[in-house]
Amino acid sequence: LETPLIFEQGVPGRIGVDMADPKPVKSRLGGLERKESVGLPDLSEPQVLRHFVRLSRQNYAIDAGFYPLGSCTMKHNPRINEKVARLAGLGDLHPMQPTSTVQGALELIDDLAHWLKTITGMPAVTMSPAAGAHGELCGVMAIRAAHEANGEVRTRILVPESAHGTNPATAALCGYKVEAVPARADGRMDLDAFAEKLGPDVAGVMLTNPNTCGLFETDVKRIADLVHEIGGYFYCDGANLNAILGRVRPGDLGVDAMHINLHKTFSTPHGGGGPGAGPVVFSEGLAAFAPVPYVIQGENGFELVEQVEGDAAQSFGRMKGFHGQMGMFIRALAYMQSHGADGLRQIAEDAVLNANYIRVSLDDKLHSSFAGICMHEALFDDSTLKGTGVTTLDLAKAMIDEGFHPMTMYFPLVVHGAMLIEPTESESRQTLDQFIGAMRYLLDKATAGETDYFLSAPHFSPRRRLDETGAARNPVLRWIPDESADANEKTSVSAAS
Amino acid sequence: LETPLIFEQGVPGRIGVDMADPKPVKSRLGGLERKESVGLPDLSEPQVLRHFVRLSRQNYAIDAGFYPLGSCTMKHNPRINEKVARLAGLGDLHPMQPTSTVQGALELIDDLAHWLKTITGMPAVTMSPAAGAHGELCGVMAIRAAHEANGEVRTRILVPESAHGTNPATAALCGYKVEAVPARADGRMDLDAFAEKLGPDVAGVMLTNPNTCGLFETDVKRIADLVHEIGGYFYCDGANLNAILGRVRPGDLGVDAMHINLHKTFSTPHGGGGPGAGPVVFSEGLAAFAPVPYVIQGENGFELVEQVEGDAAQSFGRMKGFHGQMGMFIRALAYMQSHGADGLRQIAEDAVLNANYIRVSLDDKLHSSFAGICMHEALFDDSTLKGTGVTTLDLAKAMIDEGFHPMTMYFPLVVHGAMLIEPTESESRQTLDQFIGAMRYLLDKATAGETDYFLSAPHFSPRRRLDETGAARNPVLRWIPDESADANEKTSVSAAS
Amino acid sequence: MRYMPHTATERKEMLARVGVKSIDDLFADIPEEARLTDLLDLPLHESEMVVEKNFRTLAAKNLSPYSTPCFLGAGAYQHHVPSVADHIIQRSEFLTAYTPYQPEISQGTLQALFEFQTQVALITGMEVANASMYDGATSCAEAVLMACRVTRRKKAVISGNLHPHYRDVTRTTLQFTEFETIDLPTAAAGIENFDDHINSDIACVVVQNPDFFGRIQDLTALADKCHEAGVLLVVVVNEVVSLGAIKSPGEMGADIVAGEGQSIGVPLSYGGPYVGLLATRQKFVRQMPGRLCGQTVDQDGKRGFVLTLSTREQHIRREKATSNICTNAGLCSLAFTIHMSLLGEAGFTKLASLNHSQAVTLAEKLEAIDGVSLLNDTFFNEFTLRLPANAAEIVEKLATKGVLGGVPVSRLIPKEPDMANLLLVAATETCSTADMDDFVVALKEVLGC
Amino acid sequence: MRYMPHTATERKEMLARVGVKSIDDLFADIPEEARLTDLLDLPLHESEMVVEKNFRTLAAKNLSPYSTPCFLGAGAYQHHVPSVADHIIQRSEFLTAYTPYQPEISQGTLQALFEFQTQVALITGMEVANASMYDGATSCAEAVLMACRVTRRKKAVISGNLHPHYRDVTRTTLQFTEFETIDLPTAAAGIENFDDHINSDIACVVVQNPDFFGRIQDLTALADKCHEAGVLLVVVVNEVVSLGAIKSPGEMGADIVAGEGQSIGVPLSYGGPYVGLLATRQKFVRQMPGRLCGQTVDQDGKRGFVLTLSTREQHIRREKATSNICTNAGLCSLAFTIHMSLLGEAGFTKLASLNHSQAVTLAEKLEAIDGVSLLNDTFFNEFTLRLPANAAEIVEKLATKGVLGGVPVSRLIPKEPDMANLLLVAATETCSTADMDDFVVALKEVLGC
Repeated sequence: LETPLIFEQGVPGRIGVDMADPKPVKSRLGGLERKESVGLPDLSEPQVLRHFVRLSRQNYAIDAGFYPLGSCTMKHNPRINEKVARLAGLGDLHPMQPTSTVQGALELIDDLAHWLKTITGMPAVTMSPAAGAHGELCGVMAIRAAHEANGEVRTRILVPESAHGTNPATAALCGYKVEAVPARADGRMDLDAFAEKLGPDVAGVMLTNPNTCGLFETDVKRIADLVHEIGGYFYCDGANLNAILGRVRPGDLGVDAMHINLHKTFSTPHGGGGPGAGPVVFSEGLAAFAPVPYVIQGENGFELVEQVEGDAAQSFGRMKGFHGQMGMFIRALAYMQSHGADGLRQIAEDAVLNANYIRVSLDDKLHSSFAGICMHEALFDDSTLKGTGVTTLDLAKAMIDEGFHPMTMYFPLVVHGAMLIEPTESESRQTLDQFIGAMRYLLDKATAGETDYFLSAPHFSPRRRLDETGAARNPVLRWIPDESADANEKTSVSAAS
Repeated sequence: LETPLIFEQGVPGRIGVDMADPKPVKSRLGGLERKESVGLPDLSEPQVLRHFVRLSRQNYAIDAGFYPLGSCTMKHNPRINEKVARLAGLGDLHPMQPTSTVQGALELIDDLAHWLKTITGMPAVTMSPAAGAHGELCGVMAIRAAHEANGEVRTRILVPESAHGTNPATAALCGYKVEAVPARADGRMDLDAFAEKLGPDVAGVMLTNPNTCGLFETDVKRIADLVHEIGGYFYCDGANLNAILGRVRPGDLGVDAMHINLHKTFSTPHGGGGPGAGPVVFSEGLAAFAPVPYVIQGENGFELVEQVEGDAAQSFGRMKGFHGQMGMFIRALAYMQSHGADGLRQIAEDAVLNANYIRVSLDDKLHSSFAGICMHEALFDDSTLKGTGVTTLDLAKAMIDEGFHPMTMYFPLVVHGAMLIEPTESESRQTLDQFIGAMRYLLDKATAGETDYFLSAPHFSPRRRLDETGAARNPVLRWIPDESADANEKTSVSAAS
Repeated sequence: MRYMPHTATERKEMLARVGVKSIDDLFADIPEEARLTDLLDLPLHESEMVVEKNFRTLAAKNLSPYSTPCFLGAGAYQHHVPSVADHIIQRSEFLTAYTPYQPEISQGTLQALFEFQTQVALITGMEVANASMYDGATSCAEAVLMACRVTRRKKAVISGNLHPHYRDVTRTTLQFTEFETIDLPTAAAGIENFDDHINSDIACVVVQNPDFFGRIQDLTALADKCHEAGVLLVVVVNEVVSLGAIKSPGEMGADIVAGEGQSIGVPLSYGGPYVGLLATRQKFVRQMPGRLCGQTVDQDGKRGFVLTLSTREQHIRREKATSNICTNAGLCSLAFTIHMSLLGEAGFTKLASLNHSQAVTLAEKLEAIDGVSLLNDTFFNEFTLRLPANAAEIVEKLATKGVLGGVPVSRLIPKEPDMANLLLVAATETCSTADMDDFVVALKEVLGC
Repeated sequence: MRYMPHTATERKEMLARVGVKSIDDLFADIPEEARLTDLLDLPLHESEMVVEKNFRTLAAKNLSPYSTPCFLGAGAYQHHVPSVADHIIQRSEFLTAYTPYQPEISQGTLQALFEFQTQVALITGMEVANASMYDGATSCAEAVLMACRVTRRKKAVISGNLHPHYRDVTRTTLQFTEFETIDLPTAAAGIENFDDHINSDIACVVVQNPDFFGRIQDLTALADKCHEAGVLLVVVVNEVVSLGAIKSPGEMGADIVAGEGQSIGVPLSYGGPYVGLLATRQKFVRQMPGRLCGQTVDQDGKRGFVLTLSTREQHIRREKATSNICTNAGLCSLAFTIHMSLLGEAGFTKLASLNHSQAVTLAEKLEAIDGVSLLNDTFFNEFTLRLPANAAEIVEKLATKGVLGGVPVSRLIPKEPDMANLLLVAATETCSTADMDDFVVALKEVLGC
């Protein structure tokens, strides 16, 4: 049975939520009553429930199988985190309650801040940003605010070629000209090229470390020193923090600002695209420029600094309504407490071990883009597929039929037909072996010339390949009532009458 | 990917639950430490979660689609009921707390009792029974206890042919000889045959009403009168109470005892086979014989009568540990409050309307076993399939491929190749039409001679037809370690090495 | 109303299709004098919001043992249930499925039952187990009925130290059958001697381990004596966690094990629903009550599972069935299976050690109080205290101090003066040291020492 | 540790396969002087049981608005979220999926987003909507950036009665771009006049409806004026339930609607995560930030959905992207979609009426108190009171009486003496009459009348 749109299932007069009848009152709407109908369909509760249960069954998910999307850190999402996030007194607090009535909430935020600062070895953290990219924006704004406070106008920011697209987009939003720094043959940023581009008009560098090739930037301290020498700041994209938890603190590498994706490293669920949370840790030099609000300990317990004034006068402003993604803070802190100092270190070790295990188990069949040990993800290019007529995309789609979510494809851009595989620490060796077995099976099939099999993959998924070009050429971004009349007709044709 | 047994996935040394290390203490186990290993597999939490998520995806469920199992009342299971059953202070109460600390729980039980008594028009109710069959046992025990208290020895109990198998099984457990009463051509119990079998040695009658043919026993009051005349009791199987809620009260029909399946009529979830709950309502004549415990209102609030003594001296005993299926009481009461007096009546009306809608929409293609209006379920026989080589079973299996759960098959036994279809009130007309359309499509296919299609159905389910005969001939009721060694080997073969 | 999809128009159209004029026509078979015309005398329907508030109000009138030191046992035990278990049992596919009568689309439920049966067999040390019973007490009664069928004998000897609810349920269940129970007197102070009761008339001896008072016994000799006389030994286990620390009933020679599985995966929920365990020897399987799930293959040769041996059951055998039971504790057994899978060998045995060490720690603290002594030398996670005053009254006083300080034996065995001062006290992994200390302080205050 | 499956043996074997001697060899690229040898100075791992207790302890230090009369609004509103919504978003397949980059196995997420986009377009009266933003405030900032791109103008006029957080976020977001905001002063007492600020330099005028103080305005004339000058009208909606009762922004002529969707489906959760709404005209869609889900067909011709127009986005366009956003409020938008589906036309409009009637009822009760007056004549479910004393102090006193009696305007607009006595008060379907009466009594007590 196909699942029609919710709009194609309504019958006027049904209700899915019972509520009291409004008391008749004298309207205060000032004559601005809505007279147009909204156009929403009316359904009963069981219909809505069934609709979304059915939709869900068309999704792949970590809970259902291995999801080795490189750079996305698709690890186990513990259910206890969901449970505590819903406790009465946590999940139901209003953001504008008097702070005297939310001391537990503020303590929680303060406690999470302590964990984040300790893990990164940085003296300050802001909890405002709603996501990784939002955290980047926060970090680079702090950098620009710091330069401005110093009376300096700097115009350029350096970003390695392999960076996430958000890095240049963020720099642009802060008014900086983005300059790409090429990679060396070993997959790290080219230090010489970097040094050459440095100058007094450079505001800073945005470096992902471990980088998007899954490699640790061995020159990181030199990079930090160089950028500091010219008075710039070192922004570190913390997307890959998972790989180094408890093994090295970014603060010890000269980092000035780094966002932390709570939804990656600390396992708040990805939720099909969000919500995330991207707290940013700062060095002493940048801390004063952090956005409001933040929590402080006052005489009568915890307090919230919500305005740019007084102690917060240097703050660059506000990034978000209210106080950040509290729901995600709860989950992340529960995750951290569950791991502790010992578990956090084990995360990094097992994540890196798993990636290297995959790397060596596939590198006779696939070409590792860069030699040697990788960190938490293994990067391959498509040279094995050369001449087979099978692309990275085709291979990925064939993996769907094997019961796996595909790896990240065509990213980073510095590698041809890239396949970036991040297993994370929560996967067992048995699962890795199954994945490796499936990859080897398909690679053999591809090199044996069974091209058509790949071109038509996937075969067993809820949908086969979708026409993405058509979707972009003629965007249909919402349901249009006229089409539904047809759909309803179709439904009734298939039924008896 | 197939889902191996949990026992085939363990590796010693893993842990799925962290806990504190036991403090070293002087053992008080008296030297009886377990020395044998238990033989359980060790897994991590994400493995266990994924295992059961995958298993779940091999199940059909109400939330995923239409589930018209006759006599099972597979209606919508509201989520608010699950939520309130888990509230702190309800879901976590210990059954042996002092009653002073559980006044809310006792009030809840008392409140539910009030609803059940009002709905059935009966003066008393016991909450002990854990399921419908357990409720039957409770009811018939009360009948026997009443006869014994009266110094009477009665040996027979009358049960219509069309009864659920639990009825005769229950009567047998109470030491009664079961005598079957045949049905008339109109699907009701044969009143003459019944009257003939009555006598001073008859303890009572067990009648399902509406009966398992989906029909209301039109002679019910006469039946009650006749059984009362000979000093017997009228036990009513309440499995089909859903059909008459708010339209008639069993107490007004002369019923002396009736169990209520909270998991059917009041929607506590079936849960793949339980838990259920089967409170029993009693007439004045039987009330004194009800089992312990029960709730009374005392001077200091609600109290529990837990022992057979004092007021409860006539009680026939105790049926269950503690105080009944509290978790189910909570859900059932939430369901009742959500419906109210108006909604309960609407349930019966819509359930009966839906069944009749199906009946008339299929009766040109299928043979209705009995003429005229039905109650909450429509009963057909297999005469349409005669000569096609397709059986009721084959048709049912083909419905699986159409995306529906099959109807109840081969029950009641009084109809050849019975198909008993119970849509319930929570299904929309659109869903009924889809189901009707699919049935008609398949019936046309069957009569057109496409027999093979049916014999090999289902084609698209997680498993195809299973060898049930083999399973019963050589019962394998548990996993045996030796077989697992093979299975593990198989797993590693499919993986790389 | 939110759960019912029909609109007034649809109802009208559907009635027309059915060929009747009004909804009343569909209820014409009901005797006219009994037909209800008015609504029942009950409140009208409520919104979800109000229903939720109603239950929050009721919950607020109870003292949650989660929020206070709790040492209650007597057949139900507070344990930490991993969040994964409760999450999974709420998945639509498990929650809203029926009994797996269509195995092709019920493999999830069936495989889980097969895993449950295996786990129960493993922990009890038995060969096979069924797919669960209502609870421990009903499982005990069914075990006795089964023993009578197996031995074709009619009398069951019931230990005086079996949980009183189990005794009562067994007696009640058998009272109208051809079978009978011989109920031995309570023996709080010592080990029972069954010798006089074992003979060729007896179907089984039923004994609980640890017993109602918490005492652990080696049943091996008893098993041997039973077997010599063709009597089956039924062992009841009411705290299933104990099986991780104590020699299993199977190893001691049990023929049938009846147990309460609540401790693993199932919330306290004021006494139900719980999950009854029933395990036995392979050779008795056709006399077993309840559902059984068996392994088989489908027509493509793939391993699969089905409900099996249903010829034992009421829907086939009717009055000749092994039992009238037609439901099991499905979701509770699933929760048990998930929790047990999370524990595994390492976790299950560690949980048992931890419970024992908690109980020993608490016993030592309580024993040290003046006038308080321990009734039993051996115990697992629950023991019986002899107090210098009426236990029921002390428990009430403790409750006013926010301590749920055990179960007075007199609540379950009333009117026996010997029992009046006895208090059952349990300690599991959920008690903190602070909880124990609160208990000690409160008890001292109440005892005035 | 329960989340990591490897055993010591497996780790050893895996290291051997990798070809290194120890785990340290895998971290050799880290500069030696920075490598950590000791564990971080943080507690060791905890059991799930202890973690749960820790959070219960924290929760107990807060006053839950669920358990007390609550009249807080100011951009976040207490509503009853149907249990179905929270149940569905916890389903593994929604909770633990990533952004739907592989549409073949992500149709669940994608179709839900398509339904979300349609619902947002319908309620706002706009042609199209995106797949959600972080929250209302960031959505407002993105709307302004978008307006600047669409018009190729650089100045945005911001209403003084826009929620202060939205103003701050917009100003902060624009501060380092080539664009700038013109922030009008707060106009608590009256309707703003934008005439002087509308000219051909201006990209957009941003105005909230109902405004921060609760006042409802007809923006039709303003829209006309804007359009004459080539200026876009950005309408901010921060209580989305109001759209069920008030003429939609689209009908009034809005070009972009930025909204906060929290009221539908999303728990208060102390301020986040919420769900930002962004809707506009079809012709501006290529300048829209954030994700968009579009309808298409698969190779078998079946309808399906994909993320589309990604050429706008950072992972393709990098520094030329319409925004740096690469995540949305996925689960929150799903909860919104479910709740809105449950409401439907009938429920959404009834919920809006009910909210309005609650607020009017409360306003009438409060107005009747001596010294208390209503600042605004028109309102939906929130209004501003002028009190005879400092509102912040009164709110603190009310809190000690267990009443969460509104938000003092000074918390959001500090240091303006005019604002000191103003109190924002909201009433939704969740307040009972008893709650309202408690509020009235408490306020009278606090005011000493």
